[in-house]
Amino acid sequence: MSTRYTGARITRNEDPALLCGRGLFVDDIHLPRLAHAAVLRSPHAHARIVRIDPRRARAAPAVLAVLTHADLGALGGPLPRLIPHPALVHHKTQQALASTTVRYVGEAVALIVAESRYAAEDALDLVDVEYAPLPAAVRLEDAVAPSAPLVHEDAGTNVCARYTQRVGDVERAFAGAPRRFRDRLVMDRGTASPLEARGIVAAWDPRARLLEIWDSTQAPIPIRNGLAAMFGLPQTNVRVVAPDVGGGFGPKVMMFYPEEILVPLAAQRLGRPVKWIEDRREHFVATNQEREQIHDAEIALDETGRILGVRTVFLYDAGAYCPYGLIVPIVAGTTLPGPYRVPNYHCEFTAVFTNKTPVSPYRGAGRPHGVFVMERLLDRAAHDLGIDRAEIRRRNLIQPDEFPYDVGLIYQDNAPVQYDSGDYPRCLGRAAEMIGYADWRAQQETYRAAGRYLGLGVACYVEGTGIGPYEGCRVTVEPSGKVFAATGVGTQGQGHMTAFAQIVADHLGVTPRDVTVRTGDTAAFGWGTGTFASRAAVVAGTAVSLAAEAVREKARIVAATLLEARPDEIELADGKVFVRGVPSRALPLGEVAAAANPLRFAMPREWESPGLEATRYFAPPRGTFSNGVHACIVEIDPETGALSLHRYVIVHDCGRVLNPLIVEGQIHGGVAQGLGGAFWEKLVYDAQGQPLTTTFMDYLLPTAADLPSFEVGHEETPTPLNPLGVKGAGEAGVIPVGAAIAQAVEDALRPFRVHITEMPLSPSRVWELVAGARRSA
Amino acid sequence: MPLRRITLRVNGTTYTGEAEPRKTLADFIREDCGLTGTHLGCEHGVCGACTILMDGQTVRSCLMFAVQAEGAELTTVEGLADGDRLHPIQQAYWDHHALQCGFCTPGFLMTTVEFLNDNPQPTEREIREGLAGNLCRCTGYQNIVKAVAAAASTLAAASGARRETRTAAPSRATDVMAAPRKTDGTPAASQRPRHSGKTAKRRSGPKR
Amino acid sequence: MKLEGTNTLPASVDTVWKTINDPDALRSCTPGLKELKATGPDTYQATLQIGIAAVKGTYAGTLSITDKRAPTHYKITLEGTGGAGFMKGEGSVDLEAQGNGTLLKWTGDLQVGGLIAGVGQRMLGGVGKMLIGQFFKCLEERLGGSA
Amino acid sequence: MKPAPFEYHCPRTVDEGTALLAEYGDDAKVLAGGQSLVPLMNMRLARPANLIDINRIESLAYIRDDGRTLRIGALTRQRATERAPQVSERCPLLRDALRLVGHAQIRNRGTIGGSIAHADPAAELTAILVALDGEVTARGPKGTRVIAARDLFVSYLTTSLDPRELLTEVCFPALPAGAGWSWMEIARRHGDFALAGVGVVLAARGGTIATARIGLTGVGPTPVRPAEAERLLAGRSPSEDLWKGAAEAVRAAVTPDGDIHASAEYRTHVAGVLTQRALREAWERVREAA
Repeated sequence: MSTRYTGARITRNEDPALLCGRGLFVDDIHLPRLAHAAVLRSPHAHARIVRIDPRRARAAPAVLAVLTHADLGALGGPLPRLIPHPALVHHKTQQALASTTVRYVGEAVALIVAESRYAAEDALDLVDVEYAPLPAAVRLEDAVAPSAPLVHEDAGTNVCARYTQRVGDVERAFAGAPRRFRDRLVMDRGTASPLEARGIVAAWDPRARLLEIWDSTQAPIPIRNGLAAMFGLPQTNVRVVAPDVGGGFGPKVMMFYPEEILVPLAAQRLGRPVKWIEDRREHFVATNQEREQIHDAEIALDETGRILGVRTVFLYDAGAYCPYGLIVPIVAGTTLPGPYRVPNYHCEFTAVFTNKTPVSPYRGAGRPHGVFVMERLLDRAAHDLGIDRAEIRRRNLIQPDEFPYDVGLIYQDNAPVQYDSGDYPRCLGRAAEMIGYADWRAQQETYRAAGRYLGLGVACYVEGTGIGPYEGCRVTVEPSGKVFAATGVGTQGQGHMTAFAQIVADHLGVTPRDVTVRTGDTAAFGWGTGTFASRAAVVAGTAVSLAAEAVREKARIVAATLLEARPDEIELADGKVFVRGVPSRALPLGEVAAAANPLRFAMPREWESPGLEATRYFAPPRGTFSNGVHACIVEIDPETGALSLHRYVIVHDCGRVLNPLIVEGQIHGGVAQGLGGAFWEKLVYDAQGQPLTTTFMDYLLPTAADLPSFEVGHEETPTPLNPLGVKGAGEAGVIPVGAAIAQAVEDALRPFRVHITEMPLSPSRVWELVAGARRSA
Repeated sequence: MPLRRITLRVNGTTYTGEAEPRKTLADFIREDCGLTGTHLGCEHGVCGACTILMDGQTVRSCLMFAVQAEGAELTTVEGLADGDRLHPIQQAYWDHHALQCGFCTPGFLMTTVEFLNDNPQPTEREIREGLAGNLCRCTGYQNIVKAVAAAASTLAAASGARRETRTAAPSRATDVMAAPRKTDGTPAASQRPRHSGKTAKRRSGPKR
Repeated sequence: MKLEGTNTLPASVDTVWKTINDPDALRSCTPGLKELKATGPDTYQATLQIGIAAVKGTYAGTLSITDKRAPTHYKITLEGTGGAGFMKGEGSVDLEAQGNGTLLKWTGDLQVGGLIAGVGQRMLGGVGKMLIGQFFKCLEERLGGSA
Repeated sequence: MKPAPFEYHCPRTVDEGTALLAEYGDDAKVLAGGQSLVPLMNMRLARPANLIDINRIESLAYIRDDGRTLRIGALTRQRATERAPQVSERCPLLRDALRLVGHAQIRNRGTIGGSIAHADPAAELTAILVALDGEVTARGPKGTRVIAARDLFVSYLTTSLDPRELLTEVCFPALPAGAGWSWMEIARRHGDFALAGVGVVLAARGGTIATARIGLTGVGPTPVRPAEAERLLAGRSPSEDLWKGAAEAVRAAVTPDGDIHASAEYRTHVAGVLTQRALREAWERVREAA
């Protein structure tokens, strides 16, 4: 294949429609007789439902239906469990509507359908629910105490899982270690908050027995499969479309959120299409959250700073239910060793139920936690051993000649954590060079002399990406010469319509603008799992390449017949199919496609199937590992704790880059979310489990004025695990940000000897730390 | 609640509809005018996704009631392009990959229109502060900032060229808007057959 | 949210004790109290309209006085539920003679839930303090009058 | 997140407006810019039975400069005010603070009267009105009355305006000739409510401070005017120690609440820090003017 387009900076196919307001987001779907739904949610973190009386609401004007648990029948049971794990003793999932107990503020209690969203919200006040409040398990550490209120009575404990992974002999390593450092590291709650919250439109056609769903989800196919089973319909009679999706970042891959069952059910019962759009306040309580972990971590080194062993014992807040299993803590634990040689490692976590919104992966999915812990430990060691921060990292990096490198752990996909390729020292070197590490101390001193407190931070990470099980793609050349590619992964802004088109274009000798990519419509392609774990480009991208390749071979065979040549003499370029060296013997690609689908006469046997079309699947043996280094310079005003970000440098290696424009965009966005989680974004719950941050006035997404320009350097070490050599890049940006910022703030405040062990920070908190340090000094 | 008759102009086209007084302007534009390019990201005036121009000035359409816009002249994202010809600001956003999921984009575009009217040659700092009233969760803002800077130079060149060929120089508010104004009477909405909902009566009117 | 304070009241411990047990005093001094119906000894059904400016909510609930140790101590509990959410206030009051006046020490734990807690955090603490302050100021005035 | 139903009223004149307020009073809410009220209504925290939209009372949108005072009609938009040459000339403090009120989209709608009547404890304008000894004019059933800033702000979101009164005009005294000014605040993000903010005006006589005016926001239920700090500055010649002393006096004068964004201790401390920096900047401006 030519590489004319793959790897090139190409602007996106999807943009013109989005720029002109012609995107199609779920809330833009308007169908005749559309009814609107609102969800009544628990105001209590933990309560028994004594009584629900929907009569007043049902009688209200413009109200079409009110569903409570009593109306759900077979659909009233616990929602499906995703990704079971042997260590997961209590795999609790919620009901579509709570029956006897609510376990977090925001848990769905009733669904109201009315002529307008306004009328539906009017009726929320009219559902009479009597709650008997119960004590709530709120703080993670309190929830594990034996005396803690039980989130799930029948479990008899708030511990839903304990899981340990070990490498080498940690006890021996620590026993013999000359130097050991221990820290308690805390990461608080955060949420993805895509600008488009969740939303669903469902329509039921009783004649065709067709259930059509438009769902702002990252995984339409599993939703389709699940709904077909629940509603007793053939999968072909359920169509789930993830149209334009306004950001996902993880929480939109959940099978199932209650509304994904309630809205189709209401549509079927009413015989009218029903729309439910999650408003922002709902999003802050009803969409999964993440990031809450408390690590008790220790590192053992020799005098030269060589790592002898690392151990972490941590608490993971699962929230009130754990539909998504143990993915987040497992990813945290397996990401922690990062690019360093850690001969002995002990990772043990306790997953804990609390009366808070359930937790499932958010961009990074535990990786930021693991990296924060490892990098904080190294910073502490470097400081106390008097070794330079970058130097202690250099001394422990896995070397380029050590690949494949087996870390000795089992990853979220149940395959061994085996780093496939990379050049870690090179990335660290380049980041140090870009940020000007060599003469930083001198610069810092001149600032200090002027009474300004600037600090530099540098942090490394390795990211497992591109896991299976599989994705597929069907590529079709139409008689018009236009090419269509359909795949099962959904798209939430990652540019699949362009990156995949670039791959197809190179195989078929057309331009990316000639290639239309369809994603997220089960009617267009029905096999696949979804967009998560930085896997679309790796897994679906490879399937796209294989399918396009097959179509090219088919085109050669067909054209060979038409042009009276041997297939191996046929080439594809500029939308034409021609005999090598004889450009005059050429046919437009579209004509070959038309000829490949004859109306009369015999079809040559070697054509095998009609048309220029092929479907291929790719199932990687295991994930491929990207890596990178972030370096930043911050300034802190010790009097107000105000932080300003002066520079932010990213060097990253995601193997072969399909489109630098898109990859850089992914990195920028990830870093911005990381910075949000480091200094602005924090979900706060009070002692009773009441969420105090349910608006954008209190949950603070960083704005353009708060962020710096990012400087990105690409390193490309192709992976041997797929023919494109690509690794995932979607989550990379967010992963080491907390670690880099913590180190930079610490560096800026070195004169005060401030030690950062928590994320996120805030001006108020930074000032407290400085004031505290001043007092104890 | 009794319905109220509301008549307003969007992108040069007159729309008449009936709505409760409590219906927000954003919902009226989306549901009654069928212009779904204006998005709702928070409905409490922080995210800026619903930003439109009202009589040439940006407003959060989620913080106004449709009845308040009676007789107003509105511009939404659908009114920026000239048929298939993108507005220079839209083109700059495309060229610089200033959007990913595209949900916040319409709000950013409308904010950029007013911002560049007020400040045709902004510094990066000014751009960042000018965009601080709009939230984006995908791009980290960097490419949006680039796009706004690029659009500034394109527009400066364009308006310079226009002034020479103009007898009367129009007000700044219309200046940027003038470039992409449609010449035919078809409103952007009619290019959206997908939208089959009840829409307000539409009367094609003369351009501003 | 935990709150506490002290007030010096110009009346004897016994007078103060009488006043803070007098339904009329409670009725007129509890901010936003629209209705107070006795449902038993020291237990009342209450309707409150609490809020500031445009942010008003009507709460239906109960007010009860427990573990009385006349004339120096009791606990007062106020619970209410309304459209804007629910609230539960628990306070203890201790009286202490101070010259010919009385030192009133109070501690309160105010729990607010639902909508108002989710979006009102910026002012909730302050407003809570303000309302309780109004309650005791009112008592003070009543006693000032009667002292 | 959709508002509850309400009766909509759209008066064209102040008389119509006051008549409606007289009729609906307690069950009515005045809608000016709506940038604070409508979010509360969308969340259904505010459910007024009647909404009186004064946006079409054109006679309430004006800025008049009588030399000593800027008389600003209640409906004048914040954006128009911040851009008005008279405001830059007479009261640059007001201009500088307005630029930190929300964002352009907010200020395009937000009004001067609305911000004052809403009395948010973290608002910029309220602190400035108090610092400058400004006043407001209100029209109600009992006629027109003028309320001094010091008598206007009662508590969180609460003013001494009667529910039947319509705020019609806000008066900001012009800064003395040659005076230096400064507005400083710290917020979590650009455009957010201030965690603490301070406005300072220094009038000079020769090398010394004739009078000092200080107004603080975000550090209590109402804007704070730290009399002790002002007294301490008056008649003294400027120095870092003087600024420090004033900062301490300010810290003693404020009683902020803590919230999830900043503790009370932090707000108290920062109120002092900002005061010190604002005084420094204000005095530099005095020197530049001289």
